[in-house]
Amino acid sequence: MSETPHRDDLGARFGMWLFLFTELLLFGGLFILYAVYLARHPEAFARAGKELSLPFGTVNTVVLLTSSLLVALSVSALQRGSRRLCLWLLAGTILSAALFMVNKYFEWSAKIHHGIYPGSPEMAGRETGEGVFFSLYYVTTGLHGVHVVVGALLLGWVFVLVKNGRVDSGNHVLLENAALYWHLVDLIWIFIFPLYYLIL
Amino acid sequence: MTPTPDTLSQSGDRGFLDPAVAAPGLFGWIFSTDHKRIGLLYLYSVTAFFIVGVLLGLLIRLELIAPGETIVGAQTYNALFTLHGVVMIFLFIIPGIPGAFGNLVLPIQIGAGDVAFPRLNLLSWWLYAVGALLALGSLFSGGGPPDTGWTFYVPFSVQTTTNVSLAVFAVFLIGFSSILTGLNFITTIHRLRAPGMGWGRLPLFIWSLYSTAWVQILATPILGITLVIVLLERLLGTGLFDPARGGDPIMFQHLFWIYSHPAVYIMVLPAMGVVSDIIPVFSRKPAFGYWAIAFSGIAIAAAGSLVWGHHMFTSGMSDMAVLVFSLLTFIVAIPSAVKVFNWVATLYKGAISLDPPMLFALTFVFLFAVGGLSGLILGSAGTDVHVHDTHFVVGHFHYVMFGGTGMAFFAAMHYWLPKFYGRMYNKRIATFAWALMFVGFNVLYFTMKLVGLKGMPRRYYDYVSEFHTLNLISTVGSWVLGLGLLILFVNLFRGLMRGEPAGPNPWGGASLEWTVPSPPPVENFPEPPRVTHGPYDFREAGIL
Amino acid sequence: MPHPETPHIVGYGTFIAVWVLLLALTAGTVAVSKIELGVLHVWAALAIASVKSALVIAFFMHMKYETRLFRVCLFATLATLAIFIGFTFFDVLYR
Amino acid sequence: MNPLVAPTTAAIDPVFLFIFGVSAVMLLGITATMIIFVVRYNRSRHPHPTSQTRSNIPLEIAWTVIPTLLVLAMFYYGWAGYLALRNVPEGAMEVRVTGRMWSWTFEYPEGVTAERLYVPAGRPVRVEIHATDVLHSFYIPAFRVKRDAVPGMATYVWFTAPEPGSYDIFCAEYCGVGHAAMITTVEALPPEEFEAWLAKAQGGRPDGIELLKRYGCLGCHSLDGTPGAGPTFQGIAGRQVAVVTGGKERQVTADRAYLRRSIEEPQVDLVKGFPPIMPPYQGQIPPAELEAILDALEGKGVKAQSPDGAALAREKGCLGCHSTDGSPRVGPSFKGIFGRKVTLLRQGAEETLAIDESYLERAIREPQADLVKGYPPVMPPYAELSAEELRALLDYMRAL
Ligand code: HEA
Ligand code: HEA
Ligand code: CUA
Ligand SMILES: [Cu+2]
Repeated sequence: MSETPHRDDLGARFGMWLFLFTELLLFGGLFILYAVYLARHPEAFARAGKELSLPFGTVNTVVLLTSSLLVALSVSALQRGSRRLCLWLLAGTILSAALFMVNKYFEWSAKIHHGIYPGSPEMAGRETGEGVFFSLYYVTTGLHGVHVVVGALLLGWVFVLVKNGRVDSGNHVLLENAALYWHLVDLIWIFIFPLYYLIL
Repeated sequence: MTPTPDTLSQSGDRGFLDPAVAAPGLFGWIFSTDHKRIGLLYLYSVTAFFIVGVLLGLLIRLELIAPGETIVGAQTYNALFTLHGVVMIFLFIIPGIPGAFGNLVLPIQIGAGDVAFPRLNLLSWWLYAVGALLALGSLFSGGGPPDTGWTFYVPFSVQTTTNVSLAVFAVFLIGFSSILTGLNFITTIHRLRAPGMGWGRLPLFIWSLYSTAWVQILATPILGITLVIVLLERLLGTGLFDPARGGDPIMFQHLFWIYSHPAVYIMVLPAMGVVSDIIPVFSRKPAFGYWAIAFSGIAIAAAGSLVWGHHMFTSGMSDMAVLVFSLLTFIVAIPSAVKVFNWVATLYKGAISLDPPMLFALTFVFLFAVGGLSGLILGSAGTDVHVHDTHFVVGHFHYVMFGGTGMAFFAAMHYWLPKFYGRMYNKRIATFAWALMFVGFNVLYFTMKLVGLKGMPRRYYDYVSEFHTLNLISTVGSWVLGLGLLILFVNLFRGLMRGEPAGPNPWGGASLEWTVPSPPPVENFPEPPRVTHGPYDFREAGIL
Repeated sequence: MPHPETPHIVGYGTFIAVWVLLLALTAGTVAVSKIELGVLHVWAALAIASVKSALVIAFFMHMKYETRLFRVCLFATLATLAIFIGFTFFDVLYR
Repeated sequence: MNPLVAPTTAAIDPVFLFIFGVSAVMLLGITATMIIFVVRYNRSRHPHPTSQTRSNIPLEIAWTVIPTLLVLAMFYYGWAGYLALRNVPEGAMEVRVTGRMWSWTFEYPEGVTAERLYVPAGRPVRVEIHATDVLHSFYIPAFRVKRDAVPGMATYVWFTAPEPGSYDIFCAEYCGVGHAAMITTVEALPPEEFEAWLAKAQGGRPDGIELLKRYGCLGCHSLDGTPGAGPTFQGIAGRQVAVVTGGKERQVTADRAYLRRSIEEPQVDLVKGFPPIMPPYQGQIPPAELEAILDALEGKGVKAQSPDGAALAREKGCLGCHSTDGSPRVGPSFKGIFGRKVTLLRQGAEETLAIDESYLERAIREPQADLVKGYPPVMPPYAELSAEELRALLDYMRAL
């Protein structure tokens, strides 16, 4: 494949940021809906929000924040030339991602087990605002979950590249970009957490 | 696969088109990361879909030639205009100028070897191609061709049993492709300008692509998420737009138009860029009000993101929102007016030649003005109530989209394709085709506005008899337009394949693309150019 | 023309300090959610979330060390999103 | 202003004229300038540009400011026009319209329903718009009014028909295969004719017993002789009643005049043995309904007729897709439908059967279950039809 002759790390990071902007607006669409429906059914949202498991949410917040720290550290580590440390930190990040998804799995299955999912007989009997809340909850956390998986795959790929030396202390923009993507996943969760788990 | 300087010199005057510079056969195209080859890929696919859309338009007009069922029944008609709209909007006009001409000329105009992310660029085309095939596939699979209109309004789009899900998914992919193109262009413009290519020396086409790209990046994701929700509504019944379950169907319209209004500026801004580039060249005069044109593009992009509600004046939205969106809609018309005045002023005391590109560019100005001024009727709340969802709106958007962007697309074809094929078409035949199209166009679409004023709703396959005469005239106009189009394409095709050699600078342009051979070599410039004058400094470029 | 750049390397200590701060803020939001604040509550939660995300963006995502262009673009994006949400409320609040 | 133009039209048309006028001037100006420049400075006549001017700030300001003022004026007139469409005059008559796939139904407060919008000419009408399934849009071109019908939400338009006549109503929001057939009319009648129409439409239509229930009469008065807070209605007409009128006791025969007075002004004659608690209904019950109630009390109350299949087929929009003359349209024709052989797609497999009642019932109530080969799967389900309505529809099809 023909590549541009020079390397432009700043350009690559800038491109990644632009991509993150589109991701922000992708979730932005859901936040618009959230805002509107919260304004319309405040009580129902508060009631339904209480049913989400605060421990699960808090643990997952801590897991994601920590993973964000690990991947940020891994960038610094690679820049300083400590490849082994970088690999360990990356492994830690991916492990956190897995942990997050396992948590999410249990959380979702508990909800579904209680008959809380779109179109369930249980939801049919409740006030409509609660149904909207849970539908939004599933769509938002579902989309976020997809991003967690994609981010983890991306980090896994970069892990391999770091391991076989294709990404190193002199050429680390791929790692930086993967890390940026991962931070975005964290960033979105920072808003999901209070809006869904801590509401009123 | 990187061409060595060696293979280049052998490739001679066929430049990037030489089969020797790429993988053999089709693969040399569909896997090439050369921005020019990707540009041509876009050109071919976009033109192909334009022809598909045009044939669908012809069928629509035939059905409307008389009241009652003429050639197709209601259900087929609904599929026809849905497809016509989806193909024209998502497969032709949105990717059209940026995908084809943006890719072809953007890197050369700023003195770069390629875009910032060539492989991502190829991925954009692939997403577009797969999305387009899926969209066509929705015709032949599942519950039959989608019948929602290109606007996919809920609750109908959630309830209908036709193949909406696949079509929606296809549009999602194409949206993603559009985002990647925008991202690529912004980065390229920021990072890859040649030495001396300051912001003030960017051709206005680049400025327009730049403002377009921001709209693509910031608005398209909203369409993406909206379509995902429609899919989930259909597949899982999430109920987010279902009033019976606490949702609100009007929220769909907000989300849809938050994208789709800015999208009309994605369609027209690059077209304005083309025109801003062509008029100075054929007048031998610098663009009048360079900065006014450049910044009004940004202003359109910015203000255009604030007016989406004007599609919803009768939707049941609050009157307060009607007030705000109507006011802002009028504000967004001002930068367009500024552009028009600057274009006209550029002509003043020039040395004007009416070669086909110029003819199409000036036609753009006229037809866009007609369409844009009818947009003012739509932006005014009181009058929009009457003409909303009538053929007046259909007339409006064909004037701005076909008369505007479509004509600019033809202008760009006649302006830049000789550069990329190295051959010239027959200018007299092109002028003749233009004349037919100009007449046909106005007969076709002006009558549509009239019949809309009389109250004929859109998306009607059958209508009351008082609308008959105007519809008949309109259909006849479509034949004249179609004939002109046919001649235009045949003439271009013949010229580009077998015409006279065009030479590097057939029109006397002063921007960078005219300094390289036609067709340009793979790496565009043997060594990075130093830019010493602006894109319209004809004197400094030695043209005058 | 892009110049070869020397990356700005952020120290481990900075990152860890930011992380501690983030955890503290998380504890903060959970605590605040227990207090009765009514509607203010959503705003309080959003304010804390904004501070947290500012920290993540500035340090973890190196925004503090990038050129001004990055910040301008980020601002434009956030402003756009804010407008999309805000303008929708011209309908929702007055219907 | 011309009295024969609807007020809404009179509010909007000048705005059209204003914007068109400004636009025409601008367009002609720009086009003429363009043409003059192209001719005057054509390269054949003017081979070298005589100016290389790049900008002119005063000009730029002028052509920013002037359009701004023009569009602000347009905005203002447009908004004023819009307000005229939104502010309903006092005393407007109320009609409720419901859009469904693919027909409109109008309901009057008097309990009358109709497929056309009958209105008295010259009187403002406020139409409250509802939808049952998807979006529709209620559009009367002649009066320049339009508003979407949104499920789960009430919207409205108002208009005054200036003179008797018939005006088109279209559905302007795309709603599926019958969208173009979702047409009806405003029938503006002279006021007296309108009253007559209303009375006729009510003629027997409002079921007196139904009305007694609706107005809450049956809370105190029984129909079967059981005593309540008020005298029973059973055999009330012609009964001898002891009443206290102005403090004096007397015997009266419960004739129509007496009954009417007891409903409108119950405090005039108080029936002995019952507490004087009945509220007066004067002015609360429209005359036609009052007559229906009196008819019912007198025992000749006309029961609502069994539903009319032909009317139903029209009202529910069936005829938008199904013909009555054997020609296939969007859906199979109704004519000769009984016994016809159809090929169905059931869970992907084809199956042929002869059409009978049970099949038709299913095809109407849950059309997605069996798809008829050769027709698009677009029919909406009509699960809400009552058994009698369904029967009437089937009888109507059989009789075609
Ligand atoms: C290329 C695409 C394009 C462009 C550029 C525009 C440009 C504009 N559009 Fe258009 N529009 C569409 C494509 C486009 N539109 C489509 C596709 C739809 C229908 C969607 C659907 O429902 O399917 C639509 C529908 C639409 C509506 C909704 C109608 C309805 O459904 O009821 C409205 C309402 O305000 C509107 C307004 C405008 C305005 C004010 C402009 C302005 O930007 C125009 C500005 C231009 C000028 C004003 C002319 C040039 C200036 C002069 C000649 C100088 C003199 C000027 C002044 C004095 C001001 N458009
Ligand atoms: C760029 C966008 C674009 C373009 C170029 C066109 C081009 C055309 N459109 Fe387009 N149209 C849309 C975008 C576009 N359209 C959109 C977005 C909608 C809304 C869809 C919706 O409601 O969801 C729409 C809807 C729409 C309608 C409204 C349908 C309805 O609401 O009921 C009609 C009706 O006439 C129509 C007609 C045409 C015609 C006749 C052409 C002409 O281009 C066609 C000219 C060509 C021909 C007439 C045939 C070609 C002929 C030859 C090649 C050979 C010569 C032939 C002869 C001599 C016969 N279009
Ligand atoms: Cu109902 Cu269109
Ligand atoms: Cu718009």
